[in-house]
Amino acid sequence: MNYGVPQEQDWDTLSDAAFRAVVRAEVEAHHPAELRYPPRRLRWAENKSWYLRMAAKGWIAPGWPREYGGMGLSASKLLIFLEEMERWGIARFQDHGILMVGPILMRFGTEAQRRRYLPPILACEEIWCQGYSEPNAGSDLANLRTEAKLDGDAFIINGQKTWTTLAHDSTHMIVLARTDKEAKKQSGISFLMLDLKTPGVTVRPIRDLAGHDEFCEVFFDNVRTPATNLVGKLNQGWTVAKSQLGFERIHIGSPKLPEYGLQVLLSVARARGVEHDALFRDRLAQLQLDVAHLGDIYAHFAAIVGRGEALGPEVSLLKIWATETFQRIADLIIETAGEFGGLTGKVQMADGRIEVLAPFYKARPTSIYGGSNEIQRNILARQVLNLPG
Amino acid sequence: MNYGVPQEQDWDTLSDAAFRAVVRAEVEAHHPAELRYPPRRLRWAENKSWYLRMAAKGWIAPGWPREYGGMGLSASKLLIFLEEMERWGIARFQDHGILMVGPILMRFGTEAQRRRYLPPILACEEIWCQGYSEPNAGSDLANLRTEAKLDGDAFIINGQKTWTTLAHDSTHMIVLARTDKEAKKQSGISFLMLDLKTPGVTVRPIRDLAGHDEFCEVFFDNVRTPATNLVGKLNQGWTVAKSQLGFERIHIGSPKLPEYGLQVLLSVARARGVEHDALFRDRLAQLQLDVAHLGDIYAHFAAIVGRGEALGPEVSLLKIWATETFQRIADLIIETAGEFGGLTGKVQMADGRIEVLAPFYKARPTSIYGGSNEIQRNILARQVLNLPG
Amino acid sequence: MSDDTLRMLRDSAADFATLDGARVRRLRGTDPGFERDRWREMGDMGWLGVLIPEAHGGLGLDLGAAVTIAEQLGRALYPEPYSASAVLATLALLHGDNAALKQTLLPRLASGEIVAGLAWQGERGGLDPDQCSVKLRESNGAQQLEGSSRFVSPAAADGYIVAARAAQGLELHWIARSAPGLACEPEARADGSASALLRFEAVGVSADTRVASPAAASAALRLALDHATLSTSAELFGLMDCTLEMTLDYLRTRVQFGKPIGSFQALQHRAVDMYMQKEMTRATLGAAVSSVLDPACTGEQRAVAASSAKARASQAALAICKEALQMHGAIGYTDEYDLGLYFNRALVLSASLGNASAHRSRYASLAALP
Amino acid sequence: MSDDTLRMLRDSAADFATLDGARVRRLRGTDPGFERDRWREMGDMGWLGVLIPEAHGGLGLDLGAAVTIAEQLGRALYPEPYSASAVLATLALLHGDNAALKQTLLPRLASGEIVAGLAWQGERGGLDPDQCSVKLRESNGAQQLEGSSRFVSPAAADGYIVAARAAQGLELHWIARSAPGLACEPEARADGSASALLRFEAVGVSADTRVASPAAASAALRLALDHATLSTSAELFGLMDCTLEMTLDYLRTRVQFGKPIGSFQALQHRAVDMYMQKEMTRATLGAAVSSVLDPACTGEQRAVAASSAKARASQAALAICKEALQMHGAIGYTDEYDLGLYFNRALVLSASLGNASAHRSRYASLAALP
Repeated sequence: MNYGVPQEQDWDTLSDAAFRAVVRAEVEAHHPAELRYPPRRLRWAENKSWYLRMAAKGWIAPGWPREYGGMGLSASKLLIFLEEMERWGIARFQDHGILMVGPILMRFGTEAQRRRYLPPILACEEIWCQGYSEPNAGSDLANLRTEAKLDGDAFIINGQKTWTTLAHDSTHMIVLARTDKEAKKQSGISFLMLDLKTPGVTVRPIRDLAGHDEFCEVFFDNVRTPATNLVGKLNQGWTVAKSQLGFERIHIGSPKLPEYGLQVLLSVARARGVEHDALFRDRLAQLQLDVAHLGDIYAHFAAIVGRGEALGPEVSLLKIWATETFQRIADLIIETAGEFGGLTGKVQMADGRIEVLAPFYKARPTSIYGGSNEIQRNILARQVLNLPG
Repeated sequence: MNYGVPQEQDWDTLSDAAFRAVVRAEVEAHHPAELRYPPRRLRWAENKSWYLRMAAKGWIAPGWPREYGGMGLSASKLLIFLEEMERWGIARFQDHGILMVGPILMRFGTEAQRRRYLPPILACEEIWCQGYSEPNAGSDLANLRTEAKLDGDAFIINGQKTWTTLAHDSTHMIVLARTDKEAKKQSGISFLMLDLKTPGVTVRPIRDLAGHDEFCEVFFDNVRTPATNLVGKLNQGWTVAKSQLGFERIHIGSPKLPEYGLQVLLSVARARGVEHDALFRDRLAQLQLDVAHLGDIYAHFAAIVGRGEALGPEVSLLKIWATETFQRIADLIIETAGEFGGLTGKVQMADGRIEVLAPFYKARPTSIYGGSNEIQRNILARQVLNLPG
Repeated sequence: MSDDTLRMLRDSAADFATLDGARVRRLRGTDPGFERDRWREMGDMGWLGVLIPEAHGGLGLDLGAAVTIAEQLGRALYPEPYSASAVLATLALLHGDNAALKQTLLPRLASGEIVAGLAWQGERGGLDPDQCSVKLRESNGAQQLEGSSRFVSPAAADGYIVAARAAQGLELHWIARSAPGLACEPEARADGSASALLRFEAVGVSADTRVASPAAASAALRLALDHATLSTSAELFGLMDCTLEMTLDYLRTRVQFGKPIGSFQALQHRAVDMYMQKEMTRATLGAAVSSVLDPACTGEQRAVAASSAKARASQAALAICKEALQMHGAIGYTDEYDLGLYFNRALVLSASLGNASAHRSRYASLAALP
Repeated sequence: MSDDTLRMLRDSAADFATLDGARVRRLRGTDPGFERDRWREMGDMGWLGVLIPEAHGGLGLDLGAAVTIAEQLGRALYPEPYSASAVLATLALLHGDNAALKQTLLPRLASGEIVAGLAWQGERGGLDPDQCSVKLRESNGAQQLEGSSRFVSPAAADGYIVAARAAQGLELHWIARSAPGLACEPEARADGSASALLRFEAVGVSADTRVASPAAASAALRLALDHATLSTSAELFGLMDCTLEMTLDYLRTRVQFGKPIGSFQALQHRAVDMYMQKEMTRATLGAAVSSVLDPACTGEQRAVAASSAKARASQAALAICKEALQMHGAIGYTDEYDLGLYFNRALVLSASLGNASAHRSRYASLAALP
């Protein structure tokens, strides 16, 4: 069957260089300039024009196999594709459908689930968000309290998720819910799909301390989702979810955010006239080294993914290094900005307008979400360094 | 009775300024210039001439009451005395007899013990070292393994101490030994005095990684010390020992070492010609602030001691800040020294000779001895911040 | 000033000024961003007049009293511009040499009837008052201000004391907000308050508006700035103390992996580092205030003391707030939790009147090499 | 070069070069500070000739092979001057333009018969080879070297390749240790080895001693320095990897308060920071070597790669060694425990050929602004 736009091009026939040229030409010709390097997460209304264009071209799912409507890129071409997007400063949309739901359904889903859900993901008609975190189970899924009880042909969900990125832009959610209260820790959890229009669902955006509302709380009050929306086996939801966690960590570990931080840092330094001062250059060089070395180790992990191998727990270091480097850059921005470091929004500095505080705010949650850096350090200590528990 | 040189002068009759002038005059006139700001702990043979002079003047025990042969200084005059010594860069000798044994015997000792032991301490004829640390009980006295068994009129000591400062310059030692193996943690430990010439005692200097030998291991093989050398009650040695720990922590927290570090740092910077560079000045200023603020908080704790009040567990922060500031200074010395940072001993730099690595080596054990900084942080977390165990 | 007076002031400020998060949130982004009624109440309590002589309707106390109040207001995140108006602008006026203006304005400042701002920084900020970019010009026999001044707090003052370069040196002038030729462009700050970019086009001045002549202006301005820098440091201290306390409470009660997270040693040791930064700020702020109160303190020593304290306070407040946020996790990042209010105020106060880096640099240029 | 060759080299170096603490301690402070026999054995293994063409008695391999060996020698704390002689001096000779000298010296370097040093830094150190303070002078028709060079390693080489400023630019000359007019003043380094301060007084040179003419000298010197910088970084990597492993073992086994200290979370998290520094060093060193091996790599790119790796390696090694010492407590500070050997070698290697700060500064001057 066709899940999306028929994929007629076999990209593998192109050389890497030729493929890069194709992607770059598309991006430079059609991506709206005003959307490059946005200082905050964009809302769907803001970037949908670009992504609907990508969907129409059949470019929305570069990593999916061609038989499922993806571009079927090899690992090395996928990296090139992502590099070109990052190089041009193109922001992600709410792409959990592409990045998580699709691969999970291909691996754990039934054929019926794939036929029902993959096409609207490829068409960007259904937008998915991820319901893992809860008020008392951020970094610690063992504390997950959202419950689902099988009642005839449906699960009845009660509970609450939080820290859910862009739930208010989403039509569907993947929900981790406890289906066996006796089981300990990660067992007893199931992986469910949920239409957010179902009665009993309340989505409430959380205003954050930067004044944005990219995160939401989602409440479930006797919400019914069909039993056919269970992915994988009952009580085996953690197995399903964790299959994509390595990917999430490598994504958070990309040098993209630190590089954006360096751009802002340099704009601020230029506006302050200190970009050539010895003191600034030394501190900048340290951060440039931190980012360059992040690039080196990112390439190492990306190569593992590229070879189709599984990422080990070592990848946690990538997340820690990327997020803490970004935070150090944001710190230097504030310090370099002087009095401008207290001003919010776009600030007139010299002859330009710079959102000085944006990297600082953006950097803060990166060390919290996706498993806090404390959790990542625990993982490395126990699983990589074999330190005793 | 007379314990030492009769103390005829009542220092309290002098104003603080007059007293400071007297001390300064003595120091500047008589302290050997080559002993100022030594880069390592001096041996007794090196600084005994100065301290024997102090003993002969009756100035060896500034803090002891006059009736015991001390100068009987008030708290504020004692601070002035110490400030003048530090200002002139006068190194401590192996002064545990003055700083610990004397005060402990005055508080916990018998009159016979005081008559026997105080006079030779005042005359610098008997030099004391402190036997607390053991190979498996550095920061954790609960693990103390050295044992003492009462056998007739003597205790028989077996075991090992380590990290004992200048034991090879000492004639006597205060030994914490386990006298009740059933008791837990700090109970069951007794406080004993020991003549190091007693058969069965072996003192072995430890060469450290800087090539010095200021620390020793001391082994006890059926060593007999008279039962009359028990200070305080049997099994109550921890009570005796801890009465002086607050003093030790405020001493380690003095700005003396960081200030010495700043001196070396500036010499190195001048020899490298970077003392006015913006980059160096910024990093120096941060360290100068760290040292100045150490001085502020040291004054705060010293004032508590000056009022005769007990130091709370908060004083641990002084030790952490002082030692870690010293270490940061030592780091910048190495960094500023460039290729000279790999050379040991006195190094010809520009037109002077500087012991570049001395502060770096000297700074290392400061965060280990006297209760490691990890232990100090545990104390602060539990006892000051009331965080749960 | 006796210890009793200080204790009374602190207690009254602590009682009166408690955190009202709803009020702080409500006032964000509004004009003027604070409450006139509250300001007058602060006047009634005597706080606005602590530095004003009794003859002018104040309490005639000193910097020790001002920092005591500032610390409590920092705890409560008061958006009312205490350091900006009751310390900075008030001291510039008080140490100027226009008796008539003092007579008119000081009692109104003390009572809370009016709010004043001080305009001294150029469009790029910076700590040197001689770099102000407002000029005094003679035009057809009339004297006029020309130029601009930025980071003026509060944006919506009733009037501004403006530092201007004249032929003979610096002068200070009192300019009402409604003065013809004055344009006030508010700029939003991270905590929801605003500072102003003031533009002066032929704003008329005279001997009557002159708060300080060249003989007095520079010294008055520098004294006022150093005092306000210490008062701001005290606000930062109050703020960081509360942030730490809030975080410790959270560590004691929040359970993960079956234990309060405050029992995890890595968090304990980081909490100790926060505590140390806070205590270092307390110690150095206390020492700086004592040294400024010493009658023998020179202007340079005062500047060293102020820079030393502000460098530490700004650095410590940011470090503590960032760690507090990390330890709170997701909840701390939401606007409905009070931590964000402390965090955003810390951003504003640490940047205001010179951030840690600027004060470290001033300290480096003033302090003797070791 | 195939992966198999690399693996074989690594395995043979790892087997042969294991830490012998007694030997390392015994050689400290001695002259020459390493063992001639061991050096010849290293020659027999082919290690000293990895960069020397087969025609000259070497293996004709590349930087990848050299760093592989250097890493293993770093693990074993070999006092033999591998990076100084077999990389730095050897490459300077090889990329010079004196075929006769290559013919004579390269086989003897490859076999381990001789040890060579490179004298290029002035008395103050620094990374710019053009700043060397030895000059080539003409005196009565004879050419002579005058001046001094410092930080020359090993102090006790059989001969030195000396960078000297001549009228037409830089030249390199081969000067035997016994050359009249050459004085060699050893300076003790932290690890018990010595570098030399060489003084040249009318040391005679000629076309025969000229390793590189002005046409080749600067490029040969820079290439040799960048390669040796990477080789030294690899030694540092090996050293820090062992130091971390030793520390992790200690954390797993040393018991305090009834538990292995490695179970305390604060130490765990700090151990993770050590691990991250080590892994970052590995990644950037690998990337730097690849980039230098790329035939398209320019001299400037090579310098950026070398500085990037050395800055990280020096910083990481010192950070890891300091933390290792803190975690070991008293025992680690004693000379009889091997940790001190790693610690002192880290001090020497991190300072040698430019410390982190110097390479960060060179990186800043070469790398593009972001």
